[in-house]
Amino acid sequence: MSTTTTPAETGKPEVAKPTAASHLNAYWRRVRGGDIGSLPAILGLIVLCLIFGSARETFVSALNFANLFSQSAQVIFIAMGLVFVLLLGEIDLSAGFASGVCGAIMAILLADHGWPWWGAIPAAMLTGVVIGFMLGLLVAKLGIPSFVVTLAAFLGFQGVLLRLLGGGKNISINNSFVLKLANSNLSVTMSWIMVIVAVLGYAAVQFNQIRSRASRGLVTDPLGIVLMRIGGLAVLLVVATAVLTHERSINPAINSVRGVPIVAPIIAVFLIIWTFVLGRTRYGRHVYAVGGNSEAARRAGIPVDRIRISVFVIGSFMASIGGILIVSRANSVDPNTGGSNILLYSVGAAVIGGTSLFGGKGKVINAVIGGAVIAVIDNGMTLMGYAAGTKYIVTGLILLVAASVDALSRRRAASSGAR
Amino acid sequence: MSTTTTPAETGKPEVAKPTAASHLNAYWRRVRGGDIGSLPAILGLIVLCLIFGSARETFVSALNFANLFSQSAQVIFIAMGLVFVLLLGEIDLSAGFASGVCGAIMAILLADHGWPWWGAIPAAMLTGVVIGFMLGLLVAKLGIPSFVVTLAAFLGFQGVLLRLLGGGKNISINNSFVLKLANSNLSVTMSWIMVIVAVLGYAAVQFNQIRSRASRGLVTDPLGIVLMRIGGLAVLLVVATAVLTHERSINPAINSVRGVPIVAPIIAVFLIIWTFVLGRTRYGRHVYAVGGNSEAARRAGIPVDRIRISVFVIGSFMASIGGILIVSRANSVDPNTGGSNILLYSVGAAVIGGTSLFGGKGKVINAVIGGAVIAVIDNGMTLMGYAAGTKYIVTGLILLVAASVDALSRRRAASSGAR
Amino acid sequence: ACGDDSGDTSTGSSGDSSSAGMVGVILPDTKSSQRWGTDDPKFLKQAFDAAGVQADIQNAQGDKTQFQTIADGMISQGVKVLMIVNLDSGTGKAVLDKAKNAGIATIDYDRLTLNGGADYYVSFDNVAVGKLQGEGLVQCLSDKGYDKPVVAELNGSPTDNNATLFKQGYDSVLQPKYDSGEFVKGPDQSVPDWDNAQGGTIFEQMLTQNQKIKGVLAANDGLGNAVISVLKKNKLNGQVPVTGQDATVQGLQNILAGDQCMTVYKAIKQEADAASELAIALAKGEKPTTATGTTKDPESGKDVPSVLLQPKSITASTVKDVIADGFVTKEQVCTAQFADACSKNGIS
Amino acid sequence: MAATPLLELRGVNKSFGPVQVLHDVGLDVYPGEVTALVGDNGAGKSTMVKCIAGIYTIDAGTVTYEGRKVAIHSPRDASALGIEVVYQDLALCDNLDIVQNMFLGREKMSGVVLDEPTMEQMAGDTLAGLSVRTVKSLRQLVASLSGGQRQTVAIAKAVLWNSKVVILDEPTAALGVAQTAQVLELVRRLADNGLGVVLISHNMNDVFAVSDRIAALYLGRMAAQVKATDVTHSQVVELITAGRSGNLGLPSESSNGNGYADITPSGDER
Amino acid sequence: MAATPLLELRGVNKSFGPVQVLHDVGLDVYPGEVTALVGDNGAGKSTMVKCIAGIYTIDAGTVTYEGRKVAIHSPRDASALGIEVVYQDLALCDNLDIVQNMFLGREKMSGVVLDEPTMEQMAGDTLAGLSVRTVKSLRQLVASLSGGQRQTVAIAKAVLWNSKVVILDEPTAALGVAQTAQVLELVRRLADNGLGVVLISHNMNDVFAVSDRIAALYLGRMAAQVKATDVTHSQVVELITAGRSGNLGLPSESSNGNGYADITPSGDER
Ligand SMILES: Nc1ncnc2c1ncn2[C@@H]1O[C@H](COP(=O)(O)OP(=O)(O)OP(=O)(O)O)[C@@H](O)[C@H]1O
Ligand SMILES: Nc1ncnc2c1ncn2[C@@H]1O[C@H](COP(=O)(O)OP(=O)(O)OP(=O)(O)O)[C@@H](O)[C@H]1O
Ligand SMILES: [Mg+2]
Ligand SMILES: [Mg+2]
Repeated sequence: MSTTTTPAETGKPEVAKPTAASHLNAYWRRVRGGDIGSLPAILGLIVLCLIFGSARETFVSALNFANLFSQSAQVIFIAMGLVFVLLLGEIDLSAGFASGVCGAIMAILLADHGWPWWGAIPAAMLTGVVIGFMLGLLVAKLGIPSFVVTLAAFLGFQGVLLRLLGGGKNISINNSFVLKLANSNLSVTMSWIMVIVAVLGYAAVQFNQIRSRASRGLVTDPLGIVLMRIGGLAVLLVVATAVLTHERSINPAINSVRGVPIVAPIIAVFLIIWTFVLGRTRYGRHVYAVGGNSEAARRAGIPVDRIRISVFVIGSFMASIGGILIVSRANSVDPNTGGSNILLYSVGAAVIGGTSLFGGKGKVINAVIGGAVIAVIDNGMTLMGYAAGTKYIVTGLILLVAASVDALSRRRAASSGAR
Repeated sequence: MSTTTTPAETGKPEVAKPTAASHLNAYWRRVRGGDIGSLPAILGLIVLCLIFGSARETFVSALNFANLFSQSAQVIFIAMGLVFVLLLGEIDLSAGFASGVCGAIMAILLADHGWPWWGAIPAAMLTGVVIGFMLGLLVAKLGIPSFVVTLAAFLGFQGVLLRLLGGGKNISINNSFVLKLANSNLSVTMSWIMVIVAVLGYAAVQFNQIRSRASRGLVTDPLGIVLMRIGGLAVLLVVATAVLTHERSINPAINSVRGVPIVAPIIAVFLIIWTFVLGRTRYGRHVYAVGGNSEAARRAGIPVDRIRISVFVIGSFMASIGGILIVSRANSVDPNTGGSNILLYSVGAAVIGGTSLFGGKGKVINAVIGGAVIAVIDNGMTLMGYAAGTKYIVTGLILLVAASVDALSRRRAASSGAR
Repeated sequence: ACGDDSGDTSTGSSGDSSSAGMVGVILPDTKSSQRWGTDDPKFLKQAFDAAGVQADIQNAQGDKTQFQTIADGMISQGVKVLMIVNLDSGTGKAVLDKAKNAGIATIDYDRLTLNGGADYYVSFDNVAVGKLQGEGLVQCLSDKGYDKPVVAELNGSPTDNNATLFKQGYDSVLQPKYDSGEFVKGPDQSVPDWDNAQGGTIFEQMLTQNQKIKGVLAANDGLGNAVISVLKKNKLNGQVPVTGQDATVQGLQNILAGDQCMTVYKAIKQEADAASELAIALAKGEKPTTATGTTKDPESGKDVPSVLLQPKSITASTVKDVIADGFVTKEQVCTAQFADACSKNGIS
Repeated sequence: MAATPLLELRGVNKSFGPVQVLHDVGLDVYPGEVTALVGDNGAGKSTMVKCIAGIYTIDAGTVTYEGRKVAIHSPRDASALGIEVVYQDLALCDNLDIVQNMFLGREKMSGVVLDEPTMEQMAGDTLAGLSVRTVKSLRQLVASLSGGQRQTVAIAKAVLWNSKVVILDEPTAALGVAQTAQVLELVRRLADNGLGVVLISHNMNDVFAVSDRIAALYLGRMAAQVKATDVTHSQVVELITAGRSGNLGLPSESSNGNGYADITPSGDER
Repeated sequence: MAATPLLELRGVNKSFGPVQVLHDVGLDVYPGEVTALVGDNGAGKSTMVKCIAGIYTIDAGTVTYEGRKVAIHSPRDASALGIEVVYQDLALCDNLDIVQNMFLGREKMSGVVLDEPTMEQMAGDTLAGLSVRTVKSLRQLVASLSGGQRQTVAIAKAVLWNSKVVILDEPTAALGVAQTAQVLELVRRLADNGLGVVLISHNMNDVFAVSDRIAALYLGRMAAQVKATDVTHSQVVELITAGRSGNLGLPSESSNGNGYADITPSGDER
């Protein structure tokens, strides 16, 4: 959207219609000038894949690629929700155990009360919403720092989870719908239909935007660039889907494993929804505004408290979906579901992707990319088969390397003056 | 230091000499006006003690009071270090495991290499300093967000600890000096000498300050107030020491347990040192400045990067002392030393005490008071004898109550206009 | 405010009503096994209640700082007997020393505190548990008739000393097989915090890396279930034997379904009863008579008077023993889905 | 112009903790007129504006708007009444661009979607009217704007709306010569369109150039509210610096000493 | 006064990513003289100041100080050379009080301990000279100060030191009538004491009141550097708004179109 201006008699900042070349040029300048978005994180991701790929062949197999989706799902979902919370400069330490509690509620309703999945899943999501609402209320209305509120909730939910599970039992689920969520794949046909829908949808949105801007005489991106973007997406999706629709069963004689994992479109749907909400709706604009300068937002008449509550609701809601998927993946729930490093990994995912802990800066896609970085490290590291101690150390080092790629490129940009 | 002004011919903000009454009055106004310091946290602490004291008699016993010191030591030390890190708006997630690593190094040097305590303890502290320096370097010079650096370090140190302990064994120590640190008491005589030194020292500092201000014709606190402060401290210390020098052994026939726990003066010494550093030295001033507005600090010629590195050094150094004490208390080190909730509790301690996560606001005493709040909750909760799940929930709720006292009193203050 | 679960026995200060002193019990965590959260508190409380002895049963949640804080609290409350399941020997010793200084009788429950000098020791042999797991896996693999099967090991938490002991046990069985070439050693990784979710990821990666895995030694039922969920995803469940431990409902069901090969049942009630019997006697100021065996503390070399119990290996055909023991109920295990399997295995 | 004020403050008090900043302050804003609010640094002008805007709650006093007593608890209430404010501390979101800042809180929508093209167009038109010539792009983050450019964005933001009262707190402080002229012209135009305008400025030339009434605040007290045509330049300066000028202004210096000595500011020289 | 400039900029260029803000700018600051730097909003004045102060690194060009070529990489370097700056965006630490801010980076010490009494005294004396009358206490946090009070603190902070060059970026923008007079007097006094002073202001009266030389920046280019006595008020305004005035200023409007069209700001009307 950065446009160039030419002198105009009206004194109004008017703009020349850029060409594809000038646009690319401007993009490059922008990249060099510091407006780099998630580029460094993607770069880091590529570096990681090269490292692991050269160390272990299996890393680049279709099976392993498919594994990545379900392995990263919980962290990605929690991180997507955390992006909203972080955008306001708040933190939610309880997201991990909140996802555990929601997962447990679903499991209990399914297993012990015989609810159908279409009752249990919404109940789990509702639990997430209620949790978020309570947290938000405490933060926004009582003014307790979110770190403290969610630290208390972190402890509390851990206890709730233990009590729900009767002191420490594991509860198995066997509802086939729920089990499929994290463990099954779309059929090959469905996979390709999804790809087509996605590409066409993206194209429609892009062209619509151009049309509406052009009709007002505003600067539009040159057609070439738009086509390149659409083409890029198409190529990416087609290659990924081609890989994923290959047979990757360990035991092809017994069963066939093909198609895009179901979690992939679920992630995509939420990514699209939240990106839309943040980028194109009034609510999203207000979230950024409150995060950037809450006093300015208040003066602009934005209901700051309500926004604050809402981000916690979104955070916990997304955590609940993460919980549903993790329970689906594990076929069971235990008192440590959502514990361990899940929380730190989720916040880390959002931050690595470029979300600021101080609010006002971040995108939902960051969480997905950051989650992918974390999942790739985890995935690759377990393939390496190091001893526990070494594994921790190498994981830490690799995380640092991935983050330095990001930091150094941003720093380079910053030295050009942008702050 | 808030002074009142009277019109003066010079146009210079001159000031009337306040009386004790006007000073108390001004203090009360300041409290109501929002400048409340750690008052709410202390209030929360008192509320907690009343709750637990009425629920369990043992809570108010001398033995339990003495227990509190060694129970809270590690969290307090890590939190004291974190105050510096938080003052800059940074975070150190690795402080917990850093303390574990330092403790392990001391234990290994003592147990496996037969070093004397006066070699092993400095070695552990040095490790802390080196760790902090590395973290600080990565944050300040590469510009990686501290959350990511210390998340990587959190993982890495966990691995280092595992490797140091040969994959998971525990190392017991039996150096009597080190064991005494967290487990023994000062003799009764020493206890009283300490009290006298503390009170006289405080009085000397107070009077010296008055003298030097008065000699320049600047406003001084009225003598009455100063005497009240000194008296207050003296009463507090004398009562506490009287309680602690009582026999509190369960089985006095077998052994006698009396005197102030050794950790108490250690905490006090560091509290005094760091309070002095933050409040009275150039370095401390610069820490606040960088935390408040790092750009303004840079423009004022403050070496921002060096300050940034230094706070991580202090943070890890204090963590190393926490580690030494925790190893002393446990008589051993294991791969989970410094893990679990230590980190969240430490950050929580600093934040509950009134340190801001956004930098620029906080005092070392906050960490001590916040650590005391956390320790009292922990201590009291274990006396209640709840089941695991319930205990987590109640702990969370009590933490929330303690924090609300704080938040509500600050909020009341804020509504009067101070922001 | 404290009318919860096990907590309500410890109201008021000690020794005001009954002649017996109070007993303090510290359990280690709620993650390494479900027994600490559910079974032990239940059985211990039953036993103490029956004897009219006050007991304060608490769980340290895997945090050794907590562990010590709880011990401090119990000592200041004036317990007469302290029974601990240590998190590690160092902390355990610190606590035992403190207790002894206060003249409190001490019992090591389930885990021996090395060089701790507890008065009594009640336990299953953890190395023996590992051995049973190893032997169970060998049996299942030979039943399947696999030739040179690749065996993956999914160990417990690297920071848990018990996990090390289990591993010692099963490696003592498996290592000779690897050495003889009968089995092929596959990937071998530890699962931080006994975290099932991480266990699932780790096994998924093991399988991706080494698709020929034919047997899995999972250290407990939770990890076993995580392994099975990955196997199910790849439709390999039932073909790859998986071990477990603790005889949880989940584990038993997996066994009945044929997805898990065996679990190790530690008759927790027996262990709890034996321990509480000791404690009750000590609390009443009597000298216990049940501790007939001894265990040699490998560090101090001292013999600790002990009650030692034997773990049992459980397969589909012996699930009924666990139910008969009252450790789990038939209703819990034989839900609609497993009804057939139950009747087939003689559970009525 | 009109006989009844659009906005009327009476007996407003405001303290920050122990510090009382406004003492029984009154102010009348008439439709179609520019009321200049003047006063020394720290006199309480900005505080007064923030009280009207609902950013601070007043401790005592009444606010009457179009004849009705109103209670303004938040900026939302103020803008619902039709009061727009340009704050001295500009209150822009540095992480948003110019267009986003200008429409903050009142985004144009088409359905549930933000109508970016419309907003961009409107923002461009409004800025064009304020002699902004050095802005490279309307999609530039306000963080990268120069002081004057930020100021212009804040002004443009406030005048975009159909409000009835516009309050501008030192709007021209950072502006260049041409831009200042444009803003003063705009201020006049707003008043001529029937709005009530309050202009805070330290520049007497600007004040006399556009204002109909002048209200002078002295150490938190309203020294005088007079017609601009009734006073001279130097009289206003005297009101600002001394609180009184001839028979205008606060009764006597002594009022500054009674009981308020500990809370009112120091120094009464000049 | 003196023939050789104290500070001399030649061919300074500065870009922010794709946006070039300064084009081959030169500037001379003479000791004992006040050089006024004027220019429209967004012309690049503050950017130039920040380049001198070492906040931004320059892309090209040389800085000569007392005849030596110097490289200023950080504000530390600048203050080591004796250059003090009052920034337009004041850069105060809101969490510190007035005294603490004024001595930031150059605290008075007695031993290792901060010498608070001395600092408090010196701060009080300096502020007294700047007509600050409404500050309640020197120990007030700057966050609670009014706009003008903050400005005064920033100015006081810069003039406390024995520097050789003082640069003030719109120091009087937020100040009242009396305070402005005091600051202008101070500026003159500094120059009379032999310092080189650079004053940025949009107020032509102020500029002509105190300055010896005037440098006019137009869209990132130095339009002219002239003696204040050689130009008229309206000539300077023309330089600011059009970049040229008669034979003064940039060669021709066309220069604005060649090759720089995509980076220089839009709008050349008026
Ligand atoms: N939050 C606050 N807490 C304490 N005092 C405050 C606060 N805000 C303002 N003040 C004090 O109130 C007085 C009036 O401030 P205000 O900002 O209203 O002045 P002003 O008239 O706008 O001055 P200026 O012309 O400099 O902008 C000042 O003395 C200031 O120090
Ligand atoms: N960090 C930055 N990134 C991009 N552009 C910038 C940045 N900083 C300043 N600019 C642009 O550079 C130009 C000059 O800004 P500068 O602040 O130097 O102007 P100025 O002459 O001080 O104006 P004013 O009188 O309004 O203070 C402006 O157009 C501004 O938008
Ligand atoms: Mg103001
Ligand atoms: Mg400027």
